[in-house]
Amino acid sequence: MKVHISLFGALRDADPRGFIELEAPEPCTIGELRELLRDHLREHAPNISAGLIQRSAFASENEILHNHRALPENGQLAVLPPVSGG
Amino acid sequence: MKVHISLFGALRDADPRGFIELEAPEPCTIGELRELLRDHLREHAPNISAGLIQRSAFASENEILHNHRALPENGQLAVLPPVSGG
Amino acid sequence: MTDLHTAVIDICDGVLTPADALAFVSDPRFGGIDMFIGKVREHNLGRVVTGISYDLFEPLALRTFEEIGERARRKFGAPMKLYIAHAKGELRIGDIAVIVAAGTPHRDEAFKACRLAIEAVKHEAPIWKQEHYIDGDSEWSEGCSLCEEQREAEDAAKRGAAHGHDHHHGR
Amino acid sequence: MTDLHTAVIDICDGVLTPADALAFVSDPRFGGIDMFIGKVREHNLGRVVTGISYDLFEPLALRTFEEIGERARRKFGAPMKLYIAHAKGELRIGDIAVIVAAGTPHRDEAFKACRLAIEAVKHEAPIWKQEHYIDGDSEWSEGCSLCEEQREAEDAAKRGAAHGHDHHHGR
Repeated sequence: MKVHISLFGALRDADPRGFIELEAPEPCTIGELRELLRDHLREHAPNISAGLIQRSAFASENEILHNHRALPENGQLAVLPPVSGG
Repeated sequence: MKVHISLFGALRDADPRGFIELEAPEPCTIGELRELLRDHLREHAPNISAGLIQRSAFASENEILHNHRALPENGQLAVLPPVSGG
Repeated sequence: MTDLHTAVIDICDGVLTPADALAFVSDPRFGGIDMFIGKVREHNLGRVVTGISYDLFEPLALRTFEEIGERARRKFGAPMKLYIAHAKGELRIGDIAVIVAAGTPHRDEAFKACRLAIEAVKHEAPIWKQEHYIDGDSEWSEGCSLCEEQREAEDAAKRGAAHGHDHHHGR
Repeated sequence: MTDLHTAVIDICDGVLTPADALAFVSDPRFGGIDMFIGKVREHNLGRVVTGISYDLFEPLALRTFEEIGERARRKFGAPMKLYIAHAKGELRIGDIAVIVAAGTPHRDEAFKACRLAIEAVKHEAPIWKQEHYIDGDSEWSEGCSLCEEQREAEDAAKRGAAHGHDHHHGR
């Protein structure tokens, strides 16, 4: 399935469009998608450290999705680097 | 010496003028003045409880004056019942 | 100390204004501001309150506010602006009785300084409140003794028990 | 929950307004209001800051604010109104980045709810800040990982040591 991953914070540097699209197998867990994203960025945005992906969370508009979770059916995700609000 | 004691809070009921004047010996400590005030109120304002005088502090405009302190030279004092600000 | 503003405001002359407090404690060095506002509320100890009269011994109250400000500054060390203002006179439900605001570089000191200041104002400043009830009755609130000897005796009696009054009559 | 107001305000559309927060959390039942205001300050970690850009994942940020509000209400039990608003976009020195305000019957719950909420906003909400420095450089702040597995690993590594970051980059 095609997955649309919105970028925020320091990860916006990974793609000037503000999102990344990946092709994911079905089924696919968040943990597996994390590996796919890391591989994609290693190739297309080498300035982004693998450690930053490791420390980032995936989320839908409603909740954080942890590594064991399946991808949402609509394929819409956000990847959230460590937060620093306030 | 003549001592002018300003009244606050619940102790305002002790005298509608808002103050009491007493004649104090010289020298006189705050502790001694407390006894004089208690005797005065027992006679002139029996609605004021002795316990309230016991729990009240004496003060100048600058500081609380504890029982061992001497009366201020100008004879101006305030008697402060337990506080409840804010 | 120009970083400290203290005031007693007679309700006949004006109201306490949160915007003034925030303006005073704002500073380009400061990222955190905490402000406490105490208002007259309509119930206390199960009785319907219609208003509160505040009585203050003003000169000593202002000195006490200044001493509290210096204490907060000593305790937290950080650069700090502090605003302490208390109302005087006849207040109605919803009126502001007290404002304490603290501005500091980081939020932790702002919260702590603000809390320290309001606790000290309530327990140490020569301020008295008389609650007026819907049945026409009125009562001076029970409070904290400022008499050192008495306070020590009461503290000793209470040792081990909670310091009960401040959750009962308090705002 | 009508006693909770949450907002993300794009700085292009308007500013965060403390008076709105105070109005929202005021209530005749409440004697205590605590409000925290986070502002952009001109120094961080020894560098001169000229402004901060805030990036938010809005739908999840608002959900997080709501969850925080419900948590505060559960934790303190008392009647409570809570206001949580965060700015988005390019802020300058002195601009307000965040406002949290809590109104409750007594002051203790107001302080605690306000503190709980700002800590949770800073550590849990999907918000990122990029500091701009006077030398033209800019940097995304180090922050808290929202990744559970990563967070547990980091917490384990830090066990016994202070949770260092929040006094360094924090407001």
